[in-house]
Amino acid sequence: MSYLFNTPQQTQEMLAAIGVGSIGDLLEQIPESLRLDRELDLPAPKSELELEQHVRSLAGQNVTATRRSCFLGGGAYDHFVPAVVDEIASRGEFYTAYTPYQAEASQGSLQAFFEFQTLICQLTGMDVSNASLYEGGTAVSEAAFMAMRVTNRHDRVVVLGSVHPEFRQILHTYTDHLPCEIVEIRCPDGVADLNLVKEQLDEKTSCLVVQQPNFFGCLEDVQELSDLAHSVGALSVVSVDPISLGMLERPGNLGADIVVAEGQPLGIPLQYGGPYLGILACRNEYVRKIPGRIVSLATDRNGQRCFVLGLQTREQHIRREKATSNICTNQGLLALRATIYMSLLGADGLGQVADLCCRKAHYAAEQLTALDGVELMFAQPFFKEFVLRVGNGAERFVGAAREAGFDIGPLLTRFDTLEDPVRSEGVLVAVTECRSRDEIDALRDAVQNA
Amino acid sequence: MSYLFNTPQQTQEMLAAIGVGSIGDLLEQIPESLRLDRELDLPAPKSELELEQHVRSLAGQNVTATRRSCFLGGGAYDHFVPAVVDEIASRGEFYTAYTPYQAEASQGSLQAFFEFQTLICQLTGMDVSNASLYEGGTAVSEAAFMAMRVTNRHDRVVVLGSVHPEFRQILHTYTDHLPCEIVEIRCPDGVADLNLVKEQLDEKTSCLVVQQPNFFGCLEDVQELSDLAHSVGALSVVSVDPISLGMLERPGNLGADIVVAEGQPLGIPLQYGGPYLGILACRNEYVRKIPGRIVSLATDRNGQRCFVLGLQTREQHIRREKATSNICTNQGLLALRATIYMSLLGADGLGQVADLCCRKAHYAAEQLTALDGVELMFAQPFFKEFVLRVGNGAERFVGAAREAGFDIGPLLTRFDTLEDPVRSEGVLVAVTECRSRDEIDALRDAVQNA
Amino acid sequence: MKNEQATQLLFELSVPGRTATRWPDSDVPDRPIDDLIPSRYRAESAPSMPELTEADVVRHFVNLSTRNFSVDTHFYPLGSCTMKYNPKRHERLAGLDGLGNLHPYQREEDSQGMLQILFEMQEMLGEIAGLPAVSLQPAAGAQGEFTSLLVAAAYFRDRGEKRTKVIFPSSAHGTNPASAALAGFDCVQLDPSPTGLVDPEQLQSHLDDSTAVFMITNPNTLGLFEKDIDRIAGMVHDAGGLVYIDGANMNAILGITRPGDFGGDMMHYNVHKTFTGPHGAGGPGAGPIAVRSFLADYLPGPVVRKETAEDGTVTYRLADPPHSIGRMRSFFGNVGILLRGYFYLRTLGAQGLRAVSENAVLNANYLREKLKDILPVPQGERCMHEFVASAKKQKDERGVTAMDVAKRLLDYGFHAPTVYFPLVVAEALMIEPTETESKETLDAFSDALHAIATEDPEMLHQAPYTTPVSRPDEVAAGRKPQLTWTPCLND
Amino acid sequence: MKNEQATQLLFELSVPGRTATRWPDSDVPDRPIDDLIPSRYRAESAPSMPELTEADVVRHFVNLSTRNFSVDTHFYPLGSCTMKYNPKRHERLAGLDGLGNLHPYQREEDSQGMLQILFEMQEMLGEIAGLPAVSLQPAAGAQGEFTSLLVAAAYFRDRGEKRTKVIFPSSAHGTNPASAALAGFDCVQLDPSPTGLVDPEQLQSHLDDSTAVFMITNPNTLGLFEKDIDRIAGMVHDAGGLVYIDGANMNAILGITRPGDFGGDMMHYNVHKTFTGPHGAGGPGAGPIAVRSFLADYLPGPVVRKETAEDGTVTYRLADPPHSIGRMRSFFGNVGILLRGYFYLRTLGAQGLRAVSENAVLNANYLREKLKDILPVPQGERCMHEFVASAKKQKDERGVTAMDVAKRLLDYGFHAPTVYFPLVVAEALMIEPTETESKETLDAFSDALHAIATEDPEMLHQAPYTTPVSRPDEVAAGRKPQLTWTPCLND
Ligand SMILES: Cc1ncc(COP(=O)(O)O)c(C=O)c1O
Ligand SMILES: Cc1ncc(COP(=O)(O)O)c(C=O)c1O
Repeated sequence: MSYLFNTPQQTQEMLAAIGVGSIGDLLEQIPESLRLDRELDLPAPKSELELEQHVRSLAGQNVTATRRSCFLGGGAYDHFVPAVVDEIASRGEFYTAYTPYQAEASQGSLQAFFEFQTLICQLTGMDVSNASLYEGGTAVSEAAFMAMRVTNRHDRVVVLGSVHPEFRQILHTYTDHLPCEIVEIRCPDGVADLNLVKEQLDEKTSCLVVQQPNFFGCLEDVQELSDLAHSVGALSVVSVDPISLGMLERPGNLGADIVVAEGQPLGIPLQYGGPYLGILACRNEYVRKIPGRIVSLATDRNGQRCFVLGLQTREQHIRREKATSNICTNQGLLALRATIYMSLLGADGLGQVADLCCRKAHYAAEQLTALDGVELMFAQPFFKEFVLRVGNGAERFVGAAREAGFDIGPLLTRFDTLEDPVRSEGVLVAVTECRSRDEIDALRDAVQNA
Repeated sequence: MSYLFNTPQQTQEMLAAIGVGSIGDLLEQIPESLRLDRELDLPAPKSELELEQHVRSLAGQNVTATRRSCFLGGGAYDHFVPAVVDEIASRGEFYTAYTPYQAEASQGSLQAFFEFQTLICQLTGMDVSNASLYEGGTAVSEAAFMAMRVTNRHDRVVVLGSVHPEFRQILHTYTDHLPCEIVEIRCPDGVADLNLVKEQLDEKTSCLVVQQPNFFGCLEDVQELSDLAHSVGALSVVSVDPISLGMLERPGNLGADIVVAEGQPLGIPLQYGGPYLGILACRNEYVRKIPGRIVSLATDRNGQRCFVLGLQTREQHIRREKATSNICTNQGLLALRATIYMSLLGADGLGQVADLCCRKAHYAAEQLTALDGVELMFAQPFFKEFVLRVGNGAERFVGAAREAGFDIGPLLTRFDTLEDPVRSEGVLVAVTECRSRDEIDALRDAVQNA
Repeated sequence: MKNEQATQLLFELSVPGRTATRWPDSDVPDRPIDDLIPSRYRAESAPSMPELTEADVVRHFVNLSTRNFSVDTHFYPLGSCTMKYNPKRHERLAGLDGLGNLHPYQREEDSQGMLQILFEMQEMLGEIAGLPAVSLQPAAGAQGEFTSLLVAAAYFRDRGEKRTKVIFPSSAHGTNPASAALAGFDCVQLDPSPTGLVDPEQLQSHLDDSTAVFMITNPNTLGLFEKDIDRIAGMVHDAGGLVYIDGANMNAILGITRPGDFGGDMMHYNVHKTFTGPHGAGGPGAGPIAVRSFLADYLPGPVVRKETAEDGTVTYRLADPPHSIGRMRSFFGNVGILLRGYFYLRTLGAQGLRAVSENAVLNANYLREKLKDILPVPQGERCMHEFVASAKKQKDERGVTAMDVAKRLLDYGFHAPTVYFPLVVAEALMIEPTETESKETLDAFSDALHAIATEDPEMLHQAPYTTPVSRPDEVAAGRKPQLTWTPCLND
Repeated sequence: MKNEQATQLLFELSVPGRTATRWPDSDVPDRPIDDLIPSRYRAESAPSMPELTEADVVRHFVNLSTRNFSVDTHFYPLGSCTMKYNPKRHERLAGLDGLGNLHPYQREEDSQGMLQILFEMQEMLGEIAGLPAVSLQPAAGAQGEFTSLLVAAAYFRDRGEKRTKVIFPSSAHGTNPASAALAGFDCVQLDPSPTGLVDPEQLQSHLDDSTAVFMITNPNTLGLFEKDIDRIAGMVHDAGGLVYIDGANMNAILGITRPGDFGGDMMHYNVHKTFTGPHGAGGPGAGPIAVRSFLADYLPGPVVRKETAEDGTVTYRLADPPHSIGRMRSFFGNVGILLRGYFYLRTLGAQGLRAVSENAVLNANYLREKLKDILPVPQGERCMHEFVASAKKQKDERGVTAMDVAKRLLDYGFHAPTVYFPLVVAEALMIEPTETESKETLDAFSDALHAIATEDPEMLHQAPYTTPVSRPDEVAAGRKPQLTWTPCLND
């Protein structure tokens, strides 16, 4: 069952029309010596019923956010997704369309992406946004490359050690083969030490990469950091949690030149890490240096307002090796989800969600640090996520929680770029609007003696 | 949060336009003495997040066909529903539309219903079908009323005791207040005793109601029964399981005059008994006596083929007390689901499903009756469902199965119109294409010593 | 842009040998089918049904769907139908495995979550009606009417009263007389009154000891509240009859006034209207009824009862009322729709529910006001949740009918109102905006109607122009109805 | 019939004070927000975003969706994009709680079902490629290219070779050179050859010890199989370079021939194309890569490994290859799309998969044949899964361009082919029907193109006529790009 249409009889008719005797004849375009002389070694086909039974049983082996109370964070969060997001994003007209190259055949998606760009600008306080990148981590690297193009400084990128370890790893992978040096600044106190930062910034630095709230959940002084970057002519690249902008100051008001984000919190399911949504927005003057697709307003031959893919000369299909990025397929459907999510919540809803996350996280921190042997790793203001320091070892602590039906983490031991004691004794805890006081209290009781 | 649009300011503008000071002024149309002087006593409102958490916890208390291996039958079955059915039926254009009175605004639904009618006729071998009734039980009563109109005999309906007990109860409720007598014929052998039937049929009889396969899963001799009915000028009304028609002879070829069915097996989820799908099809000559909505082919002013609601003069909104039925809202969305299901499976798919049900049911019967103290209640051919006679009591037997993770039943004790030993010692077992041999073997082992 | 090919009939798309579904091989020992089922029971040939691929089916129905107007896509002010927004969360929640895949014969101890929901639904509907005893069984409003009338009949029978008459106003919905007839009653229809309200005197003249039930829709089909309802109810009660409230228009009075408080003894809800069902292009619905305590024992079974043990543990059980009229349908009811109603009520709460009706009334009156110059409303100063305007002026002055206006509205991207009902209003346009529409939409709708009022009548007689089809010839279709596809159709 | 009001911009639909969502009250002890987060971190004012109701949002986006062509609604023969049917079962299964709500940092012992799926996916992709080592991490084809080139760079680095050059034909997709540049290589583009195939001699002239990788799409962008591929691969290998196969056109050769068997050392898949992703109006995709064993240790981490204990119990673990180039992205990968690919492969099996390609090739050749009189194909006798036709004849004879033809097709209810690429074909129309289209659709498409070939050129220059908009002025839009909505837009 391969979703085929051609019946044996039609196949014959079509072959006759072509003027060959068999499909085999058509395949003679491939030199015989190269043709596979056996069947592929793949599992036997399954009917829909069998497939569903098979997949359900495998899915049942995974412990999800609905099966165990989820305090997991580290860049992906169990935020609530309103049903409208699923209902609309699952419309075939959206998810079975291709990249909107033919404007007349794609006004639906084009307008949605234009709305996405606008909403991202409203949320971040920036001037322009692209129509999405792969995800939050690669967005940081794309921003760094963009900063190099803008500043024409290709030798040095300075990144805070409080930025997500995976984001930093990606930046290394993306640049290892280039002359560019990636300078990481330790953050022993959980946030940037401005003096250390100042020391590292110089006239060769293309940008300073900051995360707000940072990987530890703590809040950085974005304005100060941006000023430092600007003082050496470098750009300020800020990676944000979009939900936090329901409460925190918009990076556009804090000197950021390029804002990137992982858009997963904006109505995108966890689905084991992807597909998520890379967001990139910047100031107007850098628009022609932006990577990725952008939708632009236009006018059609009848003078009607419409939407088209804009500034395509930046892109690989036109500019090829000179393109601002190699990205082609992006994360359109996820941008649509975020657009629906943001238009449902508006500033008011985002504010309420941010407020709930913030209050519940602080309550959780208070309850957990009331236990002996448990304290906050960093004495810094935080938003919805924080790092605990647990004397008797993180593994035991997290294990006890798990036994009792709570997932907390990730365990920081998995990130080898982190330093002790954060890595050995640190436990990351994230609290979203979905967690109740009862759950938090129960978690506290569960880890009391761990 | 009541899905409202009017903001306080707009409300004022609108009130001003109307020329009143407040909404209260508008409500003065209702005499003050009749107005409720307190708030309704209802539970507090819930946000979407709270509602979902609340409903999920309640839903979690129900044991469903995915949580426990389901051998439950008795008119509703755990058949597989292809994903396409859900995906399409959930399109807003279908499920948020009203009855297609405005043909120009409803061609989508009208055509789908026309296709439904045609598919039902192809499946049953009848000439015309309506566009749905409430469900299979009321369909039997509507067919009986229709038979009275056709034969102009209003005094007597003969129904086999092997027809679903609830269908028979409904027939009584629908006719108790009428002169019409409902004659039930005992079926101690699990199928109709033709002599008993002959005795009861007379010139006053409007119709004979037969179910195929019957409530016990057994197969009736529909042709013989139809002939008997016809021999006294009565109509033959046959209630069928649509899935069985993938294998069994079409009632249209066995003398049936009116065919009714519960359409749930055609791609409709169990959802605790409804909404399901009432099907009614008949021979051409009775078309103007049909209850409920029918879609007809038509031509528009440009000569284009289109679809409209047909023969509306039969219906309550035109004919009022003379209507062929009081039905207005029917089961449109379920008719759509059945249409999608049937168009996906075709005759071939229905044949395969019927074959699987039949083979697995017979294997299950064989395995279970191999246990001591367990035998078939009736020595009759059956399709996908059968009644076991269990010496040590049905309750214990079913209980043991449940303990081991199998739902079988319903317990026949719940149907007080059934006679012993069927009622006291009978256990109904249904087997669909979803059950595997492993499940059947495990069920057998579970009830060995029950 | 339209894909005309995909919207041919399934039967025209069929190609021999195509298949959409694949099924598992049998995993039980193979036995000759004749050993299982004698050949005389089996069909010699398979039914001739279309042969399609999965992609055929998807593209066909997805394209078909775009030939519908719907609430999700258009303003749909169909009078008496309450075409309000259907919340998407309802679809997600009703589809949860614990609700969607629950077998109707699952035992009570394994269905407690479902039974709790249904019990709470009974309670809430009783409170909103002001009538404490509820049956969730009826599949739709019409069956709710029929059920209630059977309840009334049983009640009178037990009291040894022979009451044969059901009375209703001429504006009553067709299901009222149809249900009365089905329940074996004689139908008495009141003549229309100029006010559009029931004339108590006229009613009085029909009341006697053969009067079983007076059926009344309140607010009525004109969107007017029957201001004499309590007096009317009193008259009916004095005559020994019962008052039935057709609850199709409950969207106007939720939490503002209650059928039980203005004299009703029995009523039905249309959950698919008032509690945003949705309508599904003709159903499914749910038509639960609420009645006074003295009628409770006659309700159809099963109903859900709540039992609290000494230790406080709560159990929900199914039970049949002692003098139940019996079953009206198989299984419990149209649970899927009742669930949506439950989600709606739990979302809104008392204040939210009242706000629904207040805004439904506000929107209707605002629109009524905006249209009064071109589509005046003969009856009443104000309206409740809907109003019936008349195109008579346009008909007389320029030959433009209500139908012309309705059809032309489709070109403007609005669904048409209900037309030519009730009959008491000439060239009737019955308009119900509902509370889930915006002032901007109402303004645009009004602008469209004003524009139409100035458009060329000749052009209007041919409207609509932008829909897939225009003005089907229903008369011809009725003469020799073609109700199924047959191969010869394509010759 | 179109609802123009609902498709205004969100910002134009906004009305101050409207809200769509409601959130729970805080259930934790209330504390002044200043005690939690100092005011200097907080925004003084909320962002100015649209204020809408839920029904606004639904009606807006549902109507927007109807302004798209899509595979669910239309034939979409976009060359090189493999717009095949996206099975609905994939959406249902990918949405199962156990897959859709699994946190990426859930521990391995609590993710065994997911890890098993991903492991099996690695195995299947390795077998189909004939290249055993697989990384599922790349988010799309372009990232797969970039990843593979970094793998090659690391490999050469370890061998102490300084290879700086990446070579590709002129018909290479834009991502090839862009990825090569990103990976720090110098790009060398071959000149087009009359045959449309890579000219081995020309390639030879560029090969030397600075050659790192030769990137080739096979079948190539013209839909032709590079018949000299093994000789070409041999030449590259002799020069010490590696051969990269761009797998975007794998839909033509599944189970028929394998990149690893015709000389490829590395390749990427476009799961969103070949394994029916879907495309989501621009993504998401998944671009897993498969490489030869000697490159396995360089793959990005994590990959999934299967461990079988003495007692036979199987455990799946995440591991980083020893000399991994590092991470290409956060978390594991675009799992949601990989899952759909997995469902597809488990549904088809080996024979089903081969049938996919056989029918893709059959459909393409059938359509090519039907169009040859009006849209001849300059290169090749036959084609694989797609072909590039030329409208040059029509251009020369009557001034009708490929763009005119493409736009006019929209009026006939067909999406346009890819136009003006590759550049080697004048007035190129790149047509890929895929295997999930019917002969009837191909015939209708051919009929439309024949009809267009006789239509008035003047009329065609203005096409389309039935779409919401027609011929946007992209040049003007490019001059001063308007990339966001601002209030002044509505002044
Ligand atoms: C006033 C009135 N009464 C009764 C009904 C019948 O309800 P239902 O269609 O749910 O059977 C309707 C709706 O059609 C109605 O508008
Ligand atoms: C030949 C070819 N190579 C590479 C790509 C890039 O793949 P993706 O869009 O998944 O990044 C594409 C598709 O756009 C393509 O057609």
